[in-house]
Parts: sequence; C-alpha cells; structure tokens
Amino acid sequence: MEWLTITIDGREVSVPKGTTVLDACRMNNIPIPTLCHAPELTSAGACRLCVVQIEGMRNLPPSCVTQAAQGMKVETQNPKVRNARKTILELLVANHPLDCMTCQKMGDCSLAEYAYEYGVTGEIYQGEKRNLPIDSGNPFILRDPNKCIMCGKCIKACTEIQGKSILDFSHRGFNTQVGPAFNLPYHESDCDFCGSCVSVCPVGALVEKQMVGKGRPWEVSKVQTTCPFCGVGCNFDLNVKDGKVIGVTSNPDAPVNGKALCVKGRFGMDMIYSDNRVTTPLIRKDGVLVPADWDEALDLIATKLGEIKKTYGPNSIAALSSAHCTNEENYLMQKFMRAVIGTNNIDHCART
Amino acid sequence: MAGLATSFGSGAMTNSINEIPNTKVMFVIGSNATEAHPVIGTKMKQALAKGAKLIVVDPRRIDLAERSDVWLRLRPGTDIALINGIMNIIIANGWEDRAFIEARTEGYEKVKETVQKYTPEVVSQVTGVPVEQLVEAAKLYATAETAQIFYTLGITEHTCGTDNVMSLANLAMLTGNIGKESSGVNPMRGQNNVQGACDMGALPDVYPGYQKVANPEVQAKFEAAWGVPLDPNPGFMIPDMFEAAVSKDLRALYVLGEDPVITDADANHVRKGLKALDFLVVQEIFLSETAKLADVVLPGASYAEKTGTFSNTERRVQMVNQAIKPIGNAKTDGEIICELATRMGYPFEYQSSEEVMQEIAKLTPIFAGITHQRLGTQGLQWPVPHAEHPGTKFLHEGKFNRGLGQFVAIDNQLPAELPDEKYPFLLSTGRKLSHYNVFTQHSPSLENYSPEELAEINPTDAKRLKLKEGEVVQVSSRRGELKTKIIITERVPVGMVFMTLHYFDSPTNVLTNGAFDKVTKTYEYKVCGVQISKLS
Amino acid sequence: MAENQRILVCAGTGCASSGALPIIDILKEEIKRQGLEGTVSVVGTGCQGFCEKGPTLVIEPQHILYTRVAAEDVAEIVAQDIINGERVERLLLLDQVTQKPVSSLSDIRFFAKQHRIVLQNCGVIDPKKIGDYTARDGYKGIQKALKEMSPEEVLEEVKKSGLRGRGGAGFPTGMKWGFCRQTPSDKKYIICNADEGDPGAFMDRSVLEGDPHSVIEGMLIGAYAIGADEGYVYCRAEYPLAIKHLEIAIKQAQEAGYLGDNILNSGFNFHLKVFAGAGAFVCGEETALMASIEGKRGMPRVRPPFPAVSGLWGKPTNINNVETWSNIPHILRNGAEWYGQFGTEKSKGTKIFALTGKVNNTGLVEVPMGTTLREIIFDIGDGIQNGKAFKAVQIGGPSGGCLPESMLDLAVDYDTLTQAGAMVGSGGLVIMDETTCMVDIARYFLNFSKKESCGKCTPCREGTTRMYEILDRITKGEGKEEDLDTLENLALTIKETSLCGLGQFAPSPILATLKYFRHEYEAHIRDHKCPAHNCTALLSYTIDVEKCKMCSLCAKNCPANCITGDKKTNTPYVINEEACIKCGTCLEKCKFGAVSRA
Amino acid sequence: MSTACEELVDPKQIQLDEIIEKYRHENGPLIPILQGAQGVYGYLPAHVLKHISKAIRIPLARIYGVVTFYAQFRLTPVGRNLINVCLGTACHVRGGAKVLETIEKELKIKDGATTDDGRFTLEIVACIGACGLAPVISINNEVHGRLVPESIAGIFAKYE
Repeated sequence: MEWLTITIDGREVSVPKGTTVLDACRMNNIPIPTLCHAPELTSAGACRLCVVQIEGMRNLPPSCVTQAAQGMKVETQNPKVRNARKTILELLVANHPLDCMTCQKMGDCSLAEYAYEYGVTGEIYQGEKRNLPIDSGNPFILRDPNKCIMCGKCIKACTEIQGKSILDFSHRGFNTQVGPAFNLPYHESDCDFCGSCVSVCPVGALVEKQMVGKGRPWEVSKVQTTCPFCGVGCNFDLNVKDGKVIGVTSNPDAPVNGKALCVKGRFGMDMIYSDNRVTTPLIRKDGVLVPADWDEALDLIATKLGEIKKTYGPNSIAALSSAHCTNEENYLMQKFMRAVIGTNNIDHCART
Repeated sequence: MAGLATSFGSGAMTNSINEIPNTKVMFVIGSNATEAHPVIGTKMKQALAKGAKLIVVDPRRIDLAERSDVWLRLRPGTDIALINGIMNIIIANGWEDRAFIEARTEGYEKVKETVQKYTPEVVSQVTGVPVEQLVEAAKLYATAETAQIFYTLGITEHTCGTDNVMSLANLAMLTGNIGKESSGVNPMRGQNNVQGACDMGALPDVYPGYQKVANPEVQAKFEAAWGVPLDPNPGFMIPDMFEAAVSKDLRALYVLGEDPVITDADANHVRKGLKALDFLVVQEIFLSETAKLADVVLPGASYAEKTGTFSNTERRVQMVNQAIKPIGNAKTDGEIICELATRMGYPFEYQSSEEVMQEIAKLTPIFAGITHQRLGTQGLQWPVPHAEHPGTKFLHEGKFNRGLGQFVAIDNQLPAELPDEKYPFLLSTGRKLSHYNVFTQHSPSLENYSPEELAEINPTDAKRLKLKEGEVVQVSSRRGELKTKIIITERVPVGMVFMTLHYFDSPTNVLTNGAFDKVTKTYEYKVCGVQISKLS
Repeated sequence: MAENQRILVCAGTGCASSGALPIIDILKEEIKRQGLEGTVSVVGTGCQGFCEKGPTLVIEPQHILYTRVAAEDVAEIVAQDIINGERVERLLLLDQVTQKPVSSLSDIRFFAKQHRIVLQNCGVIDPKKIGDYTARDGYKGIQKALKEMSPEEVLEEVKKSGLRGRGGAGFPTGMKWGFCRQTPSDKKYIICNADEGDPGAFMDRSVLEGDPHSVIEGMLIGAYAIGADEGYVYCRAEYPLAIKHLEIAIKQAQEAGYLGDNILNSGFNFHLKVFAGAGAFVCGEETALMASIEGKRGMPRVRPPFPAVSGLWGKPTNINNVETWSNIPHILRNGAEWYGQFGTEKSKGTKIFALTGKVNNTGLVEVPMGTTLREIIFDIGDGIQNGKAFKAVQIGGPSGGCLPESMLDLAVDYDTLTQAGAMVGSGGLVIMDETTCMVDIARYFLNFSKKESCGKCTPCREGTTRMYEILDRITKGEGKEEDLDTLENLALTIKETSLCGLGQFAPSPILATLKYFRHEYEAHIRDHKCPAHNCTALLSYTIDVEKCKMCSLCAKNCPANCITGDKKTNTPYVINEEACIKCGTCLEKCKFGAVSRA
Repeated sequence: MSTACEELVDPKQIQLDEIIEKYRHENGPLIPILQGAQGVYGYLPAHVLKHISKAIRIPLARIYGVVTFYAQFRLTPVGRNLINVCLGTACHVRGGAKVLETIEKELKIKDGATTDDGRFTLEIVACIGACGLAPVISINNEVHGRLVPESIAGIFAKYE
C-alpha cells in the first residue's frame, strides 16, 4: 500500500493513498463535523459542514470528498474555517424547529451537538421556515419534515442499503423536500418500514415511534444480539432502560446486515411485552389450565415422564425441539431426550 | 437439506450472504426473498444495482419478479420439468462446463440421458413458460461469470422437495457454478435457528454436527461423554409422531417453542394426534394453540432474556445476549431443561450457556473451534474445526464435501393433490414481510400494521365469482375450511389463491395437505386444491 | 435594378415575436406578384442581432437595413427599393448622433465596430438549408481535419489558437479536450451545452437558430480530436426554434454524410442527438447537465472526478458551449495564427455579448476580446435610452457583477473582468441607468439564484434565501445597520463553501454592488430612501391639489383604480395610498406636473 | 386499477405507451418520456407517472423528484390560456416587475396558479429571449412586448 504524508493543523501524518481528507483527520483523532457523510453510504459532499482549508485550493473544499494528496497542507480549525462552519450551522438552525427540549433526538442530535460547539445563536437569520405536516400515520416511524436538514442520507439508505428507493428529493432550492413520491405519508407509499432511513438520520426528522418518550440516549444501554425473526441472522442493539427493552437500533458492525434490518427486526421487539406472554407455569386441573409454581410443574413432568418411560419404554416419549431456541438449548433438549429419556424421538418443525 | 447432502455431501447454503452483492447472475426459484428473507432481499437488490442479472422462477408476480430480467411464471409443481428443460437447452447449446463435470462430478451421463426428453417445446407445454424465456434463462445462467441459485420453501415444501433440490444441484454442477465465491446453491432457511436446531442434532437420526446415531464410533463417543448407553436406532420424524400418537405407540410429547397445530399441514390431523396423547408438555413464551391442549405449560424466555447462540442460514453462529431478566416468573428454556433433567435423576449442572457451548465444541467437529468469546460481535461460520480456524465462507472449494459431486437423474412428478372439479383453485402458501410465522402477531405494532390475512386472488377469478376487494370469503379443502378477507391482484395467476401462514383467525394449515416428501417428510404446503365460496 | 438580390428577413425569436414571420410570406407573395421571382429571393434567416429594431430585413448585395418593418410596409419596400432602387427612408435607422437616416449596414454604428466570426452566417443564410452553409465554406474545417490532419494535430491547432471556453470561466479549450483525449476508455462523449439559462443572454440560441451547422461542424472536429463517437446537444426546451433548426440540420448533415458512420470515408464515426432540457438554470453546470441527460434531477456533483475522466454514464466526456463549438470550424479553416490576431494576449478571438437593458441598441454584438465596455455601450449600443445617465453595467448574469461608470474603460477579457469583480460569463450585458436601484438589482439576481438553486448543498439552498430576505427587507426600508455585515459574511461563506458555480457565484451581485454602490444600501437603511426612486415601498405619489386640472387622465390610466376625483363637483384628484401599486403611470401621464414622487 | 377501466381503450394511454416504447431502450429515457407524456395529457397526472415508473422501472419517488425539479413539468392541468411573464434581466430593468404585479392583481393569482374559472394560468419565466421588446409576456406563445401596466387589461380581453 502506498502511503502519503500530509500536514494537518501543522502536524505531519501518514495515510494510505486513496484516503479522503476527512478519513485522514479522523484516523488521527482530529474532529471534523459532518452531517451528510456516512461510511456505509456514498458521499454527496452536500452539507458542506466538513469544509477545511487546503493550501493552494480555491475556496474551502469539503473534506469528505477531497482525496488526500502527497504534501497537502490542511487546516481544520482556523478562524475562516470555523466561521464558515458556524455560518452553515446558523443557516440550518434558522430553518429548523427549536423544540429540542421535547425532541426525541435530544442527546443524540448531530445538529444540536455542532450548534452548541460552534456557538450558534439561531437568531441571526430570521425569515421563512418550512411548515409541513408531520407524518405520523404509521405505527413505526415518526417523520417531521420540518426537522429535515436535507442531508439525503435517508434517501441513500433507502436506495443503497434497502434497494427500495421510495424516498427522494423533490422540488428544489429552499423548497426542497425529502419524502416518498407526491410527498405522501409513509403508510400511503410503498415503504416496507425497514427503518434504514431512521438509522441514518442525524437529526430528529426520523425517529422510532415506539421509543418516543421512553428514554433519553444517556439513560439507555445497548445490547448487541441476533434477531429472532427468520434465518438471515441480522444483528442489532436492544435498547434497554431500567431493565426494559424500549426499542431496537441498528448496529453498524453487524456482520451480516450492517445497518439494514426489516420491519420485524427493528420494530417487532414489542412482542417481548405482549399481553399473551405466559409468565408462570400452568397445570391442567379438571380440564382447565391453572397457574402453578415451578416445583409443582417440574415435579409433575418428571413424575409423568418417568412413569410413561417405565411403563411404555423410552420410545413412547418424543420431543419437538425448537428452531426459535438457542443452539445451547437445542443441544440440551436432544441430550435430555437421548441421555435422560433414552430415545432418538426428537425432531423439530422446520427441518427442510 | 437431504437433497444437497446427497449431491454435495453437505446440506447448507454453500455461500455467504455478503457474497450476494457481487454475484453476476441470480437464479431465484421458489423464494420470495424480499419478504421472507428481507435483508437477503436487500443484498439481491444491491447486486441488481451493480448490474447483476436476475432470473426469477415463481408462479406469483413477487417483488423480485418485477425487478427480474427473466421471469419464468411456471405452473406450480413443475419445477423439475423446468430445470430439466433448462439443462436440455444448456447441453444442446454446448454451454455446459465440461472441465468441471469431468473433474469434480459423477453420474453426469445418466442425467444427460434423462433430460434429453425434456425438449424446450415439451417443457414449455408442461410448465406454461414460453420457449424463448427458457432459452434466455438458460443462457444467462450458464454463461455467467458467477451465478448463484437461491431457493426456499417453494422448492422444498413439495412431495418431491428432495428431488427438486437435487435437480438444482444438477444444474449448478452442469455449469460449474459452484464451489467458488458468489457461485453456488443456496437454500435460505426460514426460521432464525432452524440451521442451529439441525446442527445441534434436534433430528431423529443424528447427534450434533450431523453425526449419525447409527454409527457405532459416534455412539461410543457420545456414550463416553454422557456416561449413559445410547440408542443406535433413529427415532420418529414429525409426521410419524402424530401417527404414533393416534396409534398409542407414542404416549408423551414434550414440545419446545413450536406451535404445530398452526404450523403443520393438515392442522386437524395434528390436533387429533395431540389429543390422543397421555401427556403433553408445552414450553412456550405465548399461550399458543398447541399450549392450550397441554397438560403442563412451562413459560420460556424470549431472545431478549437469555444468552446463547443462533446459527443463521449461512452457517454463521452468532451470539444472543441477554438484555433483560425473564418476564414475570418465566425461566430460560435451557434452565428449565436442566432442572427437569436433574429432577429425573441426570443432573445437568451447567453454570452458563457458555459451558454448554464448550461441551458442544468438544463433541462436534464442525463446532470444535467455537467459544462464546471467539464469536464476539462477528460470529463464525462453521465448519470451524479448531480454535484458530477463521470459519468457512463458502463450501466445496476445489472438492465437494462428499468428494465428487453426485448428479442424480430425476423425472418430473406431480403434486399429491391438484385442483379438480370440486376444489378448483390451487392454494399456495408462504410468508409476507410484516410477519414471521405466527408469533409476530404478538407484536402490537406489527399486528396493528398488518392485522389480518388477505388471500390473493386474480382479478379474472374475482370477477367470475363476483368477489370484491376486501370481501370475506370461505375457503375450504378436503381437510377443513376457514374464512379470510381477499385482495384482488395480478400477483397470482388465474386459478391460484395465495395465503400466508401467519394468522390465528385464518389458520391456513387447516386447508393444506399433509402429504410429505418421502425423504425429509416435509409437508406439501405449496400445493393443494381448494374451493372459494362467497358468504351469504 | 440590381441583378440577383436577396432579401434577408430576420426570423429569429426576437423578430418573430415582433411579427417577422407574416412579413416573409407577404414579401414572397409580393415578389411573385411583381414577377421578380427569377432575380429576387426572400430568405428567412436566423437572428441578425439588432433585436431592438426588429423586425429587421437586409437587402443584399447592397447591405441595406430596414428596421421595425411591418406587414403594411412590404409593398412599398418592393416597389420603391427593389424595383426603383430608392430607399424607403422612414424605415431606415436614425443615427442618434447625426439624427440622419443611415441605409448601409457598414454605416450603422451597431454593426460597424463589430467583428463577426461566429455570427458571420447568422442573419445571412437560411439555417434550414445545408447548402447555404456549405456555400460559405461550411464543413471545410472537418474535411481538412479528416483528410489532412491527425487528431493530435487538430488538438494542437486548437491549443495554439488560444481559444478559451465561452461558457463562463474561460478554461482553455484545447487543454480541456486534451484531458478527455488522454483518459483511456472504450467510449467517450462530447456535449454541446446549449442550456443558456442566463436571463438576458441569447447568443447561443441565436447561433443555433441561425447557423446550426457551425455547431455540428465544431462538434465533429472536437469528437475527432478527442476520440468520441457520440454527442449530445443539451438545449433548453424554452428554445423550440433552436431545437427545430438543429434537428433539421442534423438530418441534413446525416444525409450529406457528415454525421453517422465512416464520415467522408475516413473511418471516423460520430452520432449526434438533441436533448431538450426541461427548465433548470443549474443544468448549465456540467455535472448537473449530465445528470439531466441521464434522466435525473439536475443536481451538480462534487468534482473530481471531472467529466473528462468520468462524465456521462461514467464515461469520459467533454462539454463546451455553443459559442465555443462554433468557433472551432473557423480555427480549422483559417488556422490558429489567423485566429490569434483577434483579441488580447490571454483572451483570443471574439466574444458575443447580448446587449440589453436601458441602452438604445439592444441586440447581439460580436467584438474582439479587449474591446472596452465604453465602446460596446456607447458606440455599438448608441448610449443610454431617453438621454438618462449611465449608472452601471451588469456583466455575466446572475453569477457576474455590476460595474460602475469608472470601470467603463476596462478592456473586456476574462482576466480583467474577474479582477474587477465581474466575469465574462455567458456574455450578458445589462445596461442600467440612474433609475435603476442597485439594491433592487442585487435582490433581483438573488431572487433568481434562490429559485434556481438545486437545493443540494446547504449554503446555496438556505443562504440564497436568507440573502434575498435581507435584501428584500432593505428595499422595503426595513433594513438594519448590521445587515450589511451579515450580508457580507454570508456572501463570502456561500462563495467559499458552495458545491457548484451557481452557489459560488450567487453572491457576486451582492459583493459587487456592495463594493461599488454601498451608498445606495446605506440610503435605504439609514434614510429609508431609494436614490433611484425605484423601490416602491419607499416611494409615495401625491397629487398637488393646486396644480391638478382635474383632467382625469391619471385616474383613467391607473391600473389599480386608486385615483379618485371629479371635475363636476370640483373635487381634485387624490391617490389612495393603500391601494396604490406605485407604478408611476400617473406621474408619466400628468401633463401639468401635478403628480410628484417622494 | 378498477376492473371497469380495463375495458375502456384510452387513446391517450395508447399514445403514452408509444412514447414509452420509443424511448425505453435508450439511455436516460425518463425526461423525454415525461416531456412526451405532458404533450399528450397537458400535464402529468399521478396515474401517468405510476405507469411510467412501472414501465421503465424507475422508482416513483425519483420520477416525482425529477418532475418537481424542472420548471417545464406540471402536476396540475393548465388553464385555457397560459401566460408566461418574462422576468429576465432586461425585462426586470425595464419594469417587468410592475407588469407582473398588475397581472397578479388583475387575475388574483400568483406564479404557478390557475384562475378559478380556468381561464388563465400564470407562470413566471426567466427570459423568453425577446429582450429587445422588454418587458414582455407571452400568452399561448404569442408574444406581447414593450408593455406598461395599463396595457394588460386590454390584452387579456382578447383571450377567453
């Protein structure tokens, strides 16, 4: 691999050829603000927040789409660069609701984070603001187009990750919008509710409806796990607050799926708290299933199976194991049947 | 899986999911991937975005058919004829990979002879697919740089399911599209851990890792490990169990996390079998239809409440990590089994699921190098023969697991039950995106989003029967009847009705046929005759 | 009576909209009626350039120009001039200086100082006939290239000529071709950018309408030099006549063997298509234009990769505009050295300007690079309308800047104008007089830029609207002292951080007017006055009761019906200020000076 | 699509399919097809866009994005008479804004709108290239030049 030497803020660093200036900075722990950039999507260079000054280059190039070149001298924090970023943030904030206190994204909003860092007031530019209806007609995704900053990541996610392309820009200039065709609400479009758009939105324009009001980012712990729906084996993070799962978010390191998920994986987790859960053992008494404690239930089973085995032989007992349970549990189940009961009468439903 | 095991020596997806986006040609047969395996569907769409060609074989105009280069709308149950026809065209045009056939396979001549009678014209007549489309598909697939076959239950859920699979294996070997990156034969497993349940020996004839119970060496190994004598005779498969229950050969059944009353074909027959038992234990997280029949119901824990591993369809063993405590008084299924074993006089004294995995690794060569720690966040694809092995991305490179690939000559066979005068519609079943089997109905948001069955029926049929969109109709077969709403759509051809298997209120499997494949004993969910009648 | 006369009637869009088309038919009929068909031919030509005086016609070979011709004039022209050889004096142009009519083109100052290379066929030939083009050495350039020169030699010749791109930034054409030629690829495209969106520029349209073959020939030569075999002309859909003439020309060129496979038995192939744009100024930007051909939203993308490396459908692509392409045949025919005699050291050749606004002679003018603004405005343009004072000239459209009186002696070339804070751009020259408000002009251009912003990058999408809003407030007298700093900071940020040229140059009108006309901004903000009496919110019209003769002329002409009064009841007329739209009609109409503006 | 529609043969639909067939195999067929479709229907109804989307397999959202990006395309029917008010630079400095203001008052509509009686649709355009006649408007492609506010009413009277 060919390596290049470039100077960032007076510091010489080496990066592999083909690295963007943004990646070169991030590899060296030099912070650069970005809104439209995402490593898993193609770069648009649209938000312009990542601009830097590069010796010999006209204007302020965006670092996310500028390739590092041998001997390049980059400045990432000089007053001119910081002022340009601040102005861009002021422009975005001027056309963005300031209801951060009640916004689901609070604490995880890139715009808020940078606005704070750059001392944006939100008062310099007073004028027209978008005023579009909020799209809340579906059970999964809450879409507030007024919070959209036109970074276009949701569009790319819908196209590049999901291959669905139900989202795109419409209109132009200040009137540009992001949404399904005819700006229909999600549920009237062909949306599959995979939620990839939500997973890349840097602001509160797209949020998981189920999680609204359920927890702030700093209160939530994330547990990576494997999806229980279908054989693809997607991984994601269960978001847990106070011992309760409040939602699912993408884990970009998921080996099979990256940030992609489907409607079931991302939004079907409320199944855990279904009213139909059995939460205590039940024993049939006088033809009716009634609650019992564990000892009673397990003793009853041990006794009954023991009797049947004794009377009719181990092959009079069978088990259906489960394609929903873990490998370890399936292992235990077959070991139970083979070693404890003494039969090979074990199968499971979906062995095709 | 038995089909692939016969042909290649190993019954699993030959390639990895992340090889899909780089495939040049995809041959998708009997698989509605964008709905049943949504994220695999997205990978296929990513491949299309990179210029891949797509051949779809399906009677329904599924989403992938809309995106395909060639869509072969075959009559249900004519898959073998179609594949033989494509092989006939490939051989006739000299598109076969002679070097591959020579070096890597056996039994080719027999297949060549068999497919001779499957001329394009004959096949077109049998399948209903125009000759030009057959030729186009054959050319695309045979001449591709890399090509993968994908199939699911549309291939296997037939009485000739195993033969269907072996036909596809023939096709792949004929063209050399196997044993390399982005080329192979890929059965996509339906349920999250169906691969793992098989891997772990939840099958009547094998121990974990497909080690035969009938093999004395294997038996000796497990007897030594477990310290008890073991039975070398294979046990009952599912359909046998219900038969045996009715005949009183089977007295007790322990059902773990399944709902056969809903999910098995010919539900009424299943119900009869369960009712005949002396003792039924169901361990489940919901009070399922099967649980309602049980003598004892044990509350298990959901995926969020336990630690362990799932094996996905590409053989990747991945961690399931506990996020919350079991709800209410529930326990993890592992814990319950251990307690029961202990109470029955064989103490299962595992401190954690990790310890169970250590035992699995010790006894199972394909899992030998797996520990929870190694799985980490990325998992490992078996075979993982030792602790340093990085896992296996695709199978059969350079050599098939069974040595030479086995061509098997196969003739077309008709489904066990076809529409007739009394039951004039062909019922086919499958999945839809918003649900997964029956238990997503317990998710309030998914249930709210997609609350009821919408049986698909062609506009021509709807017009003839004077049915309106959203109308509730009665669907009946020789085995049962149900009521369902309908949706009128060109997705299904004339004469077909399509239903999913997700809804308690329209339990499709009261209709389906309990006939099954002779090898795997998989039910023929995909084809049976039904009648549709207007209510009132 | 002279033998074999040709009557060239301008049928360009400008003259056509002032009624030229019926004149052609009537003229043909009249010639026929007079039995002159054998000796006099009537030709509908492309734009003759003198739009202000349209419809215009020229009688050749005498070079007689008639202006503002109406259908009723036809019989008289034929009888008096064609048959009797006498000029119809009332239709001749009146020289503003001598106040005498001038008959000959060469005596008309509008034409005298021009040097027409690109426009040499416009207004002279019938653009719908390939024969008219070949009769004037058309397709000699490509013949020479294919028969006598290697592609490298063609490229060298263009490099040597010093031709720079006429579309805006003035990038050396030969160098640009060279980049595309160097990129190895199985397929290359060339594109003619005819998406002339600059409001106030119409030279590209005129060339396409009046001399389409010159563009085709230029592209053929370029394709040969670059190694492309397919090309597009991306033309605004708003130019239906240009598209029509181009399509006719392409068909004729195909039939004549200049387009297609194995052109002139050379083995060289080139296919050309017209793509009608759908109305977006930003599609003048190369990458947006290509996105548009690909059927996408015309949103520019980041460069690099440059089109020469990865352009249309990912293939190396070279884009030049109409005027650039139509310079090429002349360079090939006459040689780089010949071309180099025109213009300045760093800006060779001629440039076409669209002269519009408050100038006497509006129209298309082609002058050697290096001609001063003063020559263009006061000699060719014949000075300011209605004897008003010159205030500024806006050069280069929404991306350019406004220059004041003090800059009039600047020689027009790429580098000088850029230094002065303007740009050659597409070549629009809009002349402004004392009644033009420079804040309003900046506001006008920002309104244009904000509407045409594609919306992709933040500074342009959000910033053009905010700049417009600030300017709008100032023109309404609601400006604040700090607005000028805010405006300047915003303008500089947008200039430095926008993705494409549209955004980068959108602030130019503000920066230039702030530089040269800051006092006008200050007058609006501090004194709530518009020095040019243009900004309606800062104006008020009143009728002086003393001077009002109650003639009712003001009320009758008021489009807002907001003036009332009555002679019968001796009620003097008054203006209802609430309803007044401040159009100034009453002021113009009042014969007694009773209406005043403040 | 309701079953009733199937049996009607819509001549516009046939023309649309011909246009699609003409361009579908070319690179970048979308914009020419949209231009052709608008030629047939006078505007681009939603069902036409859906039909095009299916026929050339371009996502509907992308088509909608393209349609709303370019000034030429319209999603609503146009009035009986289409007024284009030129606001090119030349027209602006010669009083185009005042002409526009007068028209807006006269018709009580803004840019892009159609009068309630469907008589006029008003559109602002940037330069129709008749700069010499500034300020100009065109009605149904007929150019009216050298305008002053008071001439508007008279011109409109000619169009029903």
